[in-house]
Amino acid sequence: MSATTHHHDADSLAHKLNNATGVSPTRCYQCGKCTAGCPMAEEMDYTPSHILRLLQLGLEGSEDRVLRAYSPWVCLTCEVCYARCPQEVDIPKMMDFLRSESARLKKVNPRAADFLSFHKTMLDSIRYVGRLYEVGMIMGYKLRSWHFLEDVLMAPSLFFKGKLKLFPHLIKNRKNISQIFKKSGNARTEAAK
Amino acid sequence: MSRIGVFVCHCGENISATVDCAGVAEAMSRVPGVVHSVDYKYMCSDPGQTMIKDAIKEKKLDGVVVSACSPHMHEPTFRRACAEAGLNPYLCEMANIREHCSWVHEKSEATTLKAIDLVHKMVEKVKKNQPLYSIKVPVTKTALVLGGGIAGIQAALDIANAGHKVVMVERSPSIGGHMSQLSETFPTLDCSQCILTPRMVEVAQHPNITLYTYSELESMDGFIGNFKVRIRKKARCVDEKLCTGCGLCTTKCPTKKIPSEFNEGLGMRSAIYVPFPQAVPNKPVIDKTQCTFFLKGKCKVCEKVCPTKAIRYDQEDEIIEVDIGAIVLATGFNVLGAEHFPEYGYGRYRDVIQGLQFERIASASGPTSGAIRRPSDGTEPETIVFIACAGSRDEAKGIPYCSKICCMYTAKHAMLYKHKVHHGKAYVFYMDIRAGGKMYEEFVRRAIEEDDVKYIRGRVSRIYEEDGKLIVKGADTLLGHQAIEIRADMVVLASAAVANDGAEELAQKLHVSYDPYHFFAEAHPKLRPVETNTAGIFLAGACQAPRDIPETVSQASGAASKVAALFSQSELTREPVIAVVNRIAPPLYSTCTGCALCVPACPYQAIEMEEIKNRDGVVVKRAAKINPGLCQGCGTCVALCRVKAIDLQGFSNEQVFAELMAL
Amino acid sequence: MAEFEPKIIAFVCNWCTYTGADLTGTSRIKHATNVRIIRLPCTGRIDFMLLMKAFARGADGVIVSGCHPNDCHYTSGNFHARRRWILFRSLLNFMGVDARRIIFSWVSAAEGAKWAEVVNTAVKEIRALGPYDEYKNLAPIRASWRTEHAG
Amino acid sequence: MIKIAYYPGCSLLGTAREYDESLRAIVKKMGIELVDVPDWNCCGASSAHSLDHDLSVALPGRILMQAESLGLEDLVVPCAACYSRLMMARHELMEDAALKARVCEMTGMEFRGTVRPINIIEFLQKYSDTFTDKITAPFDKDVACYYGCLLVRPPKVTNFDRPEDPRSMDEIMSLLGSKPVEWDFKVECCGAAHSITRAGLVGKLSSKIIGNAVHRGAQAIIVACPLCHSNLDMRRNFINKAAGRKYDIPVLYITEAVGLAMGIGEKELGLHRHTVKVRYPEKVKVEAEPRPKAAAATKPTPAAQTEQTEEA
Amino acid sequence: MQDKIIQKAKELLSGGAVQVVIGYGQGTGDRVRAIFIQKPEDAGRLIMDGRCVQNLAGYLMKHEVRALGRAAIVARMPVLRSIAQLMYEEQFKDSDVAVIGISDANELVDLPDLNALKEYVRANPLKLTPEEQAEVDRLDAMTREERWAFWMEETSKCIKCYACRASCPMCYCARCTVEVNQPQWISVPSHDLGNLEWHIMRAMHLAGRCVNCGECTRACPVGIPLRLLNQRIIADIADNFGEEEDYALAAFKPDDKEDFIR
Repeated sequence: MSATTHHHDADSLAHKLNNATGVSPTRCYQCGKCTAGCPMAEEMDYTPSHILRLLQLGLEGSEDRVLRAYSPWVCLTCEVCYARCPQEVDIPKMMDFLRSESARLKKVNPRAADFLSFHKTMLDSIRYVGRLYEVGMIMGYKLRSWHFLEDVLMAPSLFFKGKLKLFPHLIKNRKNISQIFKKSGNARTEAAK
Repeated sequence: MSRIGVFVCHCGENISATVDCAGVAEAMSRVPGVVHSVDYKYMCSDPGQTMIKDAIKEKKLDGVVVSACSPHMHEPTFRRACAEAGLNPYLCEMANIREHCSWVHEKSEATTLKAIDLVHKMVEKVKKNQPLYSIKVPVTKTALVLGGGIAGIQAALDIANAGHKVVMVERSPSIGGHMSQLSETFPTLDCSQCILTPRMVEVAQHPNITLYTYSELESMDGFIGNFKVRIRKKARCVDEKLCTGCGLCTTKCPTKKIPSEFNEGLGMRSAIYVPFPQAVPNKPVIDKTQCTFFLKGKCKVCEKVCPTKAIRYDQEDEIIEVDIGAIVLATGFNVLGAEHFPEYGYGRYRDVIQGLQFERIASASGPTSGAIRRPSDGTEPETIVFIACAGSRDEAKGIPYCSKICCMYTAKHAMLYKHKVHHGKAYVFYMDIRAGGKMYEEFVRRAIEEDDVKYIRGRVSRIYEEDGKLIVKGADTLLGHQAIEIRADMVVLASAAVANDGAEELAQKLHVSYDPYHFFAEAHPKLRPVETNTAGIFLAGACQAPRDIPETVSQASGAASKVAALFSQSELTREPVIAVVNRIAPPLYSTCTGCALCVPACPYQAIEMEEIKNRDGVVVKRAAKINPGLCQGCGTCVALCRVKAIDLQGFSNEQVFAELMAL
Repeated sequence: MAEFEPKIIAFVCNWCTYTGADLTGTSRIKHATNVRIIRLPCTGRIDFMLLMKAFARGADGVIVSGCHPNDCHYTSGNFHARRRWILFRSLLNFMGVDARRIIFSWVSAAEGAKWAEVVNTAVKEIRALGPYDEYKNLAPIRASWRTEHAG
Repeated sequence: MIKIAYYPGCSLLGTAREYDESLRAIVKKMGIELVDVPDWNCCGASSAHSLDHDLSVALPGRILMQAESLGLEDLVVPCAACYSRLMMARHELMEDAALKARVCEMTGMEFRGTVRPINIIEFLQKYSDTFTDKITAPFDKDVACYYGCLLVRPPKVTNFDRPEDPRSMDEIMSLLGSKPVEWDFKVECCGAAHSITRAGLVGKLSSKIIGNAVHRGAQAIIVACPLCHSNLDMRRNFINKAAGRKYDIPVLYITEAVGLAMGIGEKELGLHRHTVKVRYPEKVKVEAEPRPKAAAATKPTPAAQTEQTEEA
Repeated sequence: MQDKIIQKAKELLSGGAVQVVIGYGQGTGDRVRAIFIQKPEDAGRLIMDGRCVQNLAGYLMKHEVRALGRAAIVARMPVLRSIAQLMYEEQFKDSDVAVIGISDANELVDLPDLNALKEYVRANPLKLTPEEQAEVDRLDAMTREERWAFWMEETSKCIKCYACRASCPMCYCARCTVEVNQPQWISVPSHDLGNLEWHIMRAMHLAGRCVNCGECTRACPVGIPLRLLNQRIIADIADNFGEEEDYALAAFKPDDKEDFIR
């Protein structure tokens, strides 16, 4: 992979993507098969092949468009694009990178704010509980995103079916988990420097 | 003591500007064994060459070193001059003091000293040179053409018309190949069978061509001009001499529902069958895997109805041995199988077909007599989608290359559809349109402009069925990378052209190299496109790489002209730069130990083990022997041989050692 | 004191590197004069004994060069050669012979500039390593004819 | 008694309780003991990989390392999302030595790679002998086997079945006496990742899946993933809204189907916890033409309409 | 073990399957030497114990031994390997030799024919023992200059007696290159250059063929650890080319390592 990137602009987003994940946008020859099969294509502002094209060009402003795009957040990581890509470009991995990169640079698309809060809430739940605490998480998310009425209607029925627990399952070695979070966070800040 | 002449060339000022040529000549005159050393402005000129010739005669030279330009430039010139003066040409060597010295260094003492070294080492080499004689190999003037498609047909006819014998071997029961399956051909839209059938007949009737259909190559031995091949003629179960091709047996055969290979599974054939009405030879063959008699031991309807009593259930495969001088490989290609397109449902949805199937549907001789009908219910498709690059340019499917022919035949398919279904809608999903070729681009434009075929730039991700329609999920990358859906009645995949089944095995039989996709490899991609790395074996058509008909035919004629050139002489002459295993006096006979480790190392399979017998005919040892017809002179075996029993003529151990020791 | 001028002997194949070096010439790319080329048909022909003998002849460095993989005129001579070199290089190194003094390269017929670079780099590197006295001192080496008779 | 390591994952403790219950019920009858991974944590799906790559490997990495302490090779992971994350983490840890070093540092544990996650289908395939002989009440329904995204993709990582047209679940259902229908949305995405954030979108995607299954005559949809189940079952109101019609086809975990076939009670299998009541619609005669089996169709079968011999 | 060998030898000789059995017998003093049993009643002289390490395969190549008729040979692993390699080098046919195989675990191995032998050798690929590897590694860990000094000291002892060659079953060439004088590849005198060249050549000519029996080292009258050179190459072959080829230098992979090539 590194051989293909010898002559690339080291500052470009494409290059950073390649460095961090091994995914090389130059591999894409713009056939559009990813876009054709993407279940979320209609929802996206830039479809997967479009994002790859913007990364390939790396023109002024185009990288910013990618970082501020809504698409990475609406991506389902269903992996259809990658499974069918003739050039084997790992688009889901690229989307992961774009999400974390735009969160890091505080360029998250305003429409995607609720996705970010969802992920943050969920990770918080894992960080402090060790496991996903569905009630806490849903409530937390709904509070963060001001969507709290949406699902509340469903909660009582789930509760009666025994599917919602009012108290979280705590794991024993929560210190270990928080250590993982801390170290990973440190590594990320390091890498960002 | 040697009598060597050294001739230092100034090359105008090309050498003399930085090298003291007179100084070099003077220095050389002091080397033991050098009896003549001169410098001159243009050694390659007529007077220069005359100078060398005269010196050879006057000074009775037994070795010549011309120190001038690269041997790649003028070695043949000077060797010819030596030969004209009566000196064995292989006693002439060149010292490269231009490209490797004067042109790459400034004028300095060091440059002249380097030139002296370069000339001196060649002087020392020449002292060890031996006279060599070009190798003469007899030529059997019969060509073997493997494959009876358009490539094989063209090559066979060209060779036969040049007056040489041809043996043609075709795997299936009839010649004709894929071209006989085609409906019409781009860019002229002339009927494929109309132009091909006369050629097929010509092959069958040509006095110089012997045709073996339903036959395969069993084995090949030997080398250029002297191949021995064994052909397996599979049992047809029909006596071809008695059979008149009346076709009664095929009509009466009770087993009729076998998918026809010729119609790509879209029509049926019987167990005893002729692949298609224009088949050559027009003699049936029994498919033993389907015939009731072979499966259950009874039936024999064909035998009963045959008016000439030509049916032979007990016929066995026959092995035919032929001496051959040259081989043309024309075994063609295949299309990528259904298992590669699960996302398109090919093999699952009956109305998703591939290009060759569409050819049969569009062909007047096809299962629908040329009417465009869906295979599932026989209705006329109102909307048809063509998918180019189905498998091609798809590294994930293992085919990163472009299949080359699909752009054109897809345009043709869309056009044929529109000509037959005027109100229908035709869409083509493509990535790039590759229409390089005479009248090709114009043809594609016609499809778009005159026939209103909608070209969509993007690939299809998936096809599924909904309410009897095929939902084609594609993308239009020109429309802001939009995903689009087309509800189609039929989908045609331009599936990738791939190497034929068994290509690898055949290549190994013939010692021909092949590329990672199992297409046969040419000797040089630009300058020797119809030759293989095995001398005497040539390539024609799509067995080398995907090709269209015009290219195939030109390449076939090219291969044929190579064969004709080879056959134009009764002996062929080769450079004697080949490896030789020494033979010496008893009791050793050869220093070869017979370890045979050189055998697998030879890139040309030129080494075999030979039994050495004494005068009484008793085998005293086994030693390697290099076939001078096959050896190309790379010297890999020489470096590998522990006992130095193999040496390379022209670059012998003694020669190279002497060169090295002179430095 | 004049700079040490290493003696470097190059064993090259006829079809790629020799022709590449021809191109260096036709392109007039100037480079150091230290290298003497011995032409062989193919890298497959390059006996390890020749490399060994080059040092015995007083070479300070050796260049071995041929066609890039898959470009061999004889299809696979360079592949065989490469295997031989892997083992030979390791053996020499194991015996304490200075394997840095053997420089292996692939130079195609189109790489005239690369050949000049290979030569210049080799000269620079071998010059830095100094004369290979260790090997030369193993046995007396007869001076070449040229050093005795032509300066 | 066969012992197998078990990673239930968070969903199986909550919204997918019946998946856990039915699995535990059937293994008891199959004579297999599930050993829970000690002190297991959440795998981080689907948020960790969205924001922090190292974390997305470290969380499942910890699970694998914890599981290694059990000394068992197979680790059954019923949740497809967890399975995907574990496979992905394992794949990356095996391929990338630097990442492995970082992750080991983060977790303070060692990764040896001795544990191999298997999904529920692989588990049932491997141990099919232990339930086929106990089938007392064949599950004789026409079923649509829904694989979703994460069991088969990305093929390089999961290396499971045929990614575009998987058959393994269909084969298991056939063993139970069901007739798997040929349908078109086996591996289409239901939109699980957005179940909470964009429930409307999920309804749209899932309605197509349910619609096709019903159209092809299925009486039940069989799933092997808690996310697929919650979308197709719990989110049925969104689906019906998107489709503009009411679907009442039940969605069953494959473990529930196995349990039913083995004669285990509905309550024990947790069927009462479903949002859509488990009642099977009547068998429908599908108007769609019979299609040839994909596996056998390397050469398309010729159509009757075009049948003819050479002479015709 | 010894009894089983004697029993097997008796069977082979009395049944006429072979005319001679090559094995170990009592030599002078406490030493064992190769013996050639031609009568069943002499089979009792065969010995098998820890002293029996000599690679007997070389005898199979001797005209004198071949003249005795079909031979059976007592063969430990190195002998089996030698036979397999010699067979690949077309020096034997199945009809020439029978083996009384002994595994590394000191068990009799039933190898009815040379094909079985080949399979057996293939199933037990040549690998250095950890101790052997450690010794190679020890030298590798030295600086180049130290290694040079080490080998200079060792090879300076060489008297060019060629006992290493004579004892090696793979050194059967009719005329060794050291005796070729047109051109003179190897300097004749046993000075430092001639010694070094001889040992480089010997090691290279055994590359991919050496069975690591250690006969060369045992034979060397001045105690040069010759087999280390062969072991370095054995390890290199295993590391770089894998084990599937019969002769590594007559084969190649397009992606063989080339990090040292510019």
